[in-house]
Amino acid sequence: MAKLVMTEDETMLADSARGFLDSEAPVKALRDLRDAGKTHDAALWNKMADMGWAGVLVPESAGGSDMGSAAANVLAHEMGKTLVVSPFLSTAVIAATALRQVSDARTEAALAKIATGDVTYALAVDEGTKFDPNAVQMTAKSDGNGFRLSGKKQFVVDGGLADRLLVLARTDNGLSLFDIPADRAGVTRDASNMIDDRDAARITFEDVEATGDDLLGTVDQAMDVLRPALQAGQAALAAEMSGLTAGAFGMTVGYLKERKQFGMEIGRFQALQHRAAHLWCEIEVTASAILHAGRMLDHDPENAALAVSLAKARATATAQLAVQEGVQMHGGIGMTDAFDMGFYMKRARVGAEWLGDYSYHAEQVAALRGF
Amino acid sequence: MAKLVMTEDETMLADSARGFLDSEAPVKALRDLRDAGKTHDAALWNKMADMGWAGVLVPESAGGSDMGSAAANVLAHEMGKTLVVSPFLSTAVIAATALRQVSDARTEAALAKIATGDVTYALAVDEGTKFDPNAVQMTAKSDGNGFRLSGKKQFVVDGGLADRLLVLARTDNGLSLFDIPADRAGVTRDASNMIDDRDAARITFEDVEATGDDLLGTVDQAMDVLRPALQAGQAALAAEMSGLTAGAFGMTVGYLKERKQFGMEIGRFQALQHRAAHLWCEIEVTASAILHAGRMLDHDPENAALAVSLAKARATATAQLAVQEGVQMHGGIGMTDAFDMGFYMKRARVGAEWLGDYSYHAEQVAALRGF
Amino acid sequence: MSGNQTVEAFRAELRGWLEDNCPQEMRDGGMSEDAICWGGTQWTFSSSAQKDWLERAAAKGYTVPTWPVEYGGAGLNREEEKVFHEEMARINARSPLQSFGIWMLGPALLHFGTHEQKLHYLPPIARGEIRWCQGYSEPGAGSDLASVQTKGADQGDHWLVNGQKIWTSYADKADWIFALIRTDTDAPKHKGISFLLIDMNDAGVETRPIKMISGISPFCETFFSDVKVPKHQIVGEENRGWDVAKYLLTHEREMISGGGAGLSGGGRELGAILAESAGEDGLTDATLRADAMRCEIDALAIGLTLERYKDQSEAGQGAGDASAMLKYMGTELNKQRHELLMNAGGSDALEWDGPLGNRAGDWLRTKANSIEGGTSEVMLSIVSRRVLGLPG
Amino acid sequence: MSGNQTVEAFRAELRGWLEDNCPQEMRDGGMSEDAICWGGTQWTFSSSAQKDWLERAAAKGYTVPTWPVEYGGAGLNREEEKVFHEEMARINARSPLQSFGIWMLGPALLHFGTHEQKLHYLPPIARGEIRWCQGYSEPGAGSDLASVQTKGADQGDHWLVNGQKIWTSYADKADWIFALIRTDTDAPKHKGISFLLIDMNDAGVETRPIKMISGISPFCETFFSDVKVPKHQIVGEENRGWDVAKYLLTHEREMISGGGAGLSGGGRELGAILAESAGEDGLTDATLRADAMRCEIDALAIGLTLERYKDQSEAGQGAGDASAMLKYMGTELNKQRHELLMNAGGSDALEWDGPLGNRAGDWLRTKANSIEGGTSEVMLSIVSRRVLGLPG
Repeated sequence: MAKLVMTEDETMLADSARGFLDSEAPVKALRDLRDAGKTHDAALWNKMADMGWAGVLVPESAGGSDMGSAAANVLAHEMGKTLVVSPFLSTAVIAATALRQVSDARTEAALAKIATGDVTYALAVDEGTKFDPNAVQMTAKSDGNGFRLSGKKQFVVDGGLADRLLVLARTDNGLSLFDIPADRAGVTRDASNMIDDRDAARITFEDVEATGDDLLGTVDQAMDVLRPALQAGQAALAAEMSGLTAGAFGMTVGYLKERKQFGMEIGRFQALQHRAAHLWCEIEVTASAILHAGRMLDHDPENAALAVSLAKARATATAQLAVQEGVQMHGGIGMTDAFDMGFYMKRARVGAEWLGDYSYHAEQVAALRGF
Repeated sequence: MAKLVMTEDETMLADSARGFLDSEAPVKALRDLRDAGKTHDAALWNKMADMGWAGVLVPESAGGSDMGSAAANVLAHEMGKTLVVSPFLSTAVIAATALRQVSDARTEAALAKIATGDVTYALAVDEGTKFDPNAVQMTAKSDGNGFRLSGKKQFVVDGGLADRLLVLARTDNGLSLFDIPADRAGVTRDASNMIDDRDAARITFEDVEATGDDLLGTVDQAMDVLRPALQAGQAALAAEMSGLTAGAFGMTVGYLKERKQFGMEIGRFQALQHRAAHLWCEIEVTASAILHAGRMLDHDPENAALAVSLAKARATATAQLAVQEGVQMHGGIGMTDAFDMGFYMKRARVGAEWLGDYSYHAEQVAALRGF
Repeated sequence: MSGNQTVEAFRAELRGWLEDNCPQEMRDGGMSEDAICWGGTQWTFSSSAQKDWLERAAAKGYTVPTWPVEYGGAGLNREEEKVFHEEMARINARSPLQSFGIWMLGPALLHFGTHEQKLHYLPPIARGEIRWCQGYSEPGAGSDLASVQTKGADQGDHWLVNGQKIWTSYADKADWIFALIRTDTDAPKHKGISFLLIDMNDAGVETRPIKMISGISPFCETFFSDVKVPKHQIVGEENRGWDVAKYLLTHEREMISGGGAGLSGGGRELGAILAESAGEDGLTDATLRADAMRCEIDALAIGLTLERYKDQSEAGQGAGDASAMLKYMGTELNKQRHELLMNAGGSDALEWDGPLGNRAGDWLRTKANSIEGGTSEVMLSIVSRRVLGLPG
Repeated sequence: MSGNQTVEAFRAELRGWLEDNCPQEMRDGGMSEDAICWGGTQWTFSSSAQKDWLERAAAKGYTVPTWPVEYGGAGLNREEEKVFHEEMARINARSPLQSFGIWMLGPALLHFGTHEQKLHYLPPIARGEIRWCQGYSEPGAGSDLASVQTKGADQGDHWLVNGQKIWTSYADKADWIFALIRTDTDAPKHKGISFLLIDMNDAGVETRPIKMISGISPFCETFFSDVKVPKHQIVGEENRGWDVAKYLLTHEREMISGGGAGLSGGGRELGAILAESAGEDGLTDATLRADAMRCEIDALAIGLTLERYKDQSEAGQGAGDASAMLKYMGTELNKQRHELLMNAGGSDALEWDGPLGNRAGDWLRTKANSIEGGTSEVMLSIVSRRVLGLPG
């Protein structure tokens, strides 16, 4: 197994990403987007694609850089630090991983378009309030050589901006995954007014036609394609959350050193010191789980389930603690919209739910550990 | 409903109990008993009986003082402070409450003997590792006019010293409660070497004869008699645990004020201050739940289930926190047998399990609150 | 008639009155921001039912049931007050009026005010005519509330007030403000503050709303530039305003802690809300279930503690610094409860005005609970020093 | 041959050796107090298998697999060491020998000792012939480890040592002690301490066991009265013993934290132990299940963190003060895990030597984890100051 230490390449990637994002996508970019009533910045995404990020998991044969999950996680972590808004997870991580599970001319072409930033994707799985692929009720009824899709999806992250949708639906003997354009007849998208100001939608499918070509992978065997895509997405989301945790924690420690109360820096108060130190310890431990998940996905993907759930569970718990402590330690100012901490808290909350909450991944861990 | 405030009578009872126990049963009494290899001090129990404590729940007609559950809780709380060893809960609270549910000459006589300290009781319910009366498998098979009891009980607190046993067993159509002498043929008692140095036993019943007279209450309807007894016992145990919590907390705060490290009292360290303050807050909140349980048992016993489970759950959680913080804040000395803190920790652990652990009572609360 | 009979007679009478007077639309148990009637000159009733309900309740003194009748209340004693809340809850009645005047200024005036002040200020509060806000905090002061910089210069018959307040709740919608003003700049920090009542319509008073992370602006910055405040508009003695502030802080802490107490309406809903999120077999998610049970246990026990302290205080046993405890425990619990509700709500809770209404906004709002009215850290330090007697 | 091939060749060879040499009775994964072989002159083997296993392992250097061959080790590199632990775990082999000599003194000597000292002291440790104990703490010193009062008076060729140590683990069963002794009483606290090696058989050394709350006496008080310690029995320089102590403290913290890491044998058992306590439907108790899942997640992640720091340190990226973090997280987790195991065990866990063996004793033992080797509070303060750079 590769070592649990950042490689030189990874460190360079992180540094260059940070440099780019600090100038192109600081938290203020999210604020400006929100104030403009928008949820997507196409120009930013094009620049990211130009830097090769959209193709981070696309094979070189399709024009990608194929750097692997650990590298994707490095990018996600850096994006998390300044709450970057982009379809990176949905498109470059989840959709690209799903598509590369199937080798044919169509997926090769789709991957090429992902790498160039010419197509965006969203994953439509959830139907209830909680992530649970096995509970999907949406139907894809056989109809001649094709299918007819009917049902409702919610919490489709990037579902408003995406050009194409990966849709999980129930076929005769199992689940199947479809890759269809978002503007196909019968598809209705209602933008969700998300607390983290990012793009998401509730989507209704009314008797939507899908051909055999729209099927990604084998009928009734969606999980062959979806499982690796979900795992890559969950790990990258964990990395993004660890980035936002780092961002919130950095602000908090800075504030502890600078803010004075009762005549001294509040960072001199031992109770706050110990809480900040505890939080740092949690952050360090979570960092290991995320690094490990990337290594497992790249080197032993068949056995990565435990590592991925570990990473997502830890990242979720640590992010909640970081933003809660962040707001409390900042006091009133942390509660104002003019200050950035609230953005971190809201993003952490959405990240906690997406692709499985703490409880979901804890149950995965329990099952894999035999209790 | 009576007020949630200690009455003058209750305050006086507490004061007089404290005065007696400080001289007759400080923690050292437990230590001496343990060092002597004993689990019971009959002389102490006789003195308590002389003070009327054994009859605190015995009707006046049977020679008791009939002071009610809140008063019993006051006594239990004071006993908890110095980890008093006595059959108070098993005999004066649980058995007395069970016996007074049935009005006849036999129970009247038994109650009179409890009040004078001439008989001790133990309650034999548990068969597995967790408290669960409904899971009882021990059988009491009809045999002519009587029954034959077969099965095993464990964690019978005071089961080694008790003169008589209240035994829960399964009859043809439900559960029944038997009141039999502990030395009846077929009863084998194996002392449990308890971590809190108190009396407890594993008891085997091999074809033990019981007559109709040995039945307490109606056949198949044990819960009519047992439920009030359990509730009184659970509330008094919660009170005892709140007493031990107070004892451990008092030691800890005293130590914080006196112990110096790095040139100052450790009680000046804000991190410890906040933890001690948090613990005090928890203790105060738990005190309300215990007072409330006593009031409900005395004034509205039919509806006391929620109050009792609330008290036992809170008392359990608070006691664990108090002893854990107590040991940690005392440092190495708190880990030595020569110091008393370990006795508190061990008693808290046993109290946590007896008559239903946190989880058991939390589930009762959830059921009563509709989720 | 025994005390118990009197109380039961009151219950019967009240039940009849509620039946006749509480409009059906006001019987939905509404607790959300929208459902609240705040009153004041800028107030617009959301329905005629809301207006009727306020007027009928105010006529009986039921907007401030425990205040003396001469000041607009119903003069209920403690037992009757309990019955009042029980009967209101029984029919799920909304509170006819809520306001800082009722919660904060009223108690302060009842304790420190002159008879004239009470007669002048209290009835308009009880009738919902005048809305008050609170001016304590100042920019940068944070937990150090007594570091008041806003100055009142003595001009004989009035003070000339200059300075700035922050976190003034709904100052933009209020008619009057009660504020801590430094009237002696030479005295020690706590000794030169006065508790003044200021008309928001006076020249020189300006407000600017602060947008919060929940997207709304319940707080404002409030600026005073050469505002003239007549000398009779002081509560308590000159330079002794900190006494009034402390009294109100204690009161406020108890009030804020009550929000998490579980015996109030909001608390009683927890089980029901969770049941909604649960499947047919109940709440089977182990993590959520464990958290919910702990929250429910703690909420009930904190509720009982509020009850116990009220009983103690009635029995003449002061609760003392216990209000710091209640504030700490109540607000921390309330935050946990709302985390739990967000968790239970899943993705439905992640939208503004989504299927679960304002659940996210309510959640974010609770984060201020452990900051406003004294932070949790300040509360713990108070307990540590004053209750436990730890050095420092 | 590539590195990987070398490693796999080593694995095959080791597997064969273990098959031939590890007695069946030593393949029960025994981790309890009874199962440990501590060695030393007072040692009595519990079985001939235990003796055989120690002797065979020592002959191959497998009691201290990473130590150089000339000092009694097997000279394994990091990769091989991992393979070694994997193969040992595969057959559930007990550790052939554990000792403070291996954990503590060995690393100190390897880092600070002279070649002669290494040759003299290390091989008897590796063979389990000499058992060591540690003499750091003194009565009343608590977390302030550098407040060493035990004095070593310079007598030319030796120091004359007088004073008292506490918390000396198994001093009554040890042959030698490594101790911090104040050899310069005028220097600042950290600058006058030397790290001395003392023969417990010397005249003037006495020990008295301390009974702990778990009923056993793993610690002693150790008294020194006019004990002569030759000058060559010092590790590192005179008055620079604090450097050695700090090095070992860091090492000790990592070691103690490892106990809670979940990737070690004890951790791997958690799921199995819980499964035992569970019914047919698995662990359905919501509270216990939620706690168990959190514990398992944290244990695995802390284990990965140990791994990560080892990898970092191999890659030349120092872990620095991270050992304080590992110590804090590992020991706090271990305490929680044992609370959980007590909870899962129910009343069976409440008896000394009951159906669950020494579960209660093990539980009580863990309470010392967050005290010994630097309390959790000291660890947090280290992180706060050295890692986060907070003032104070």
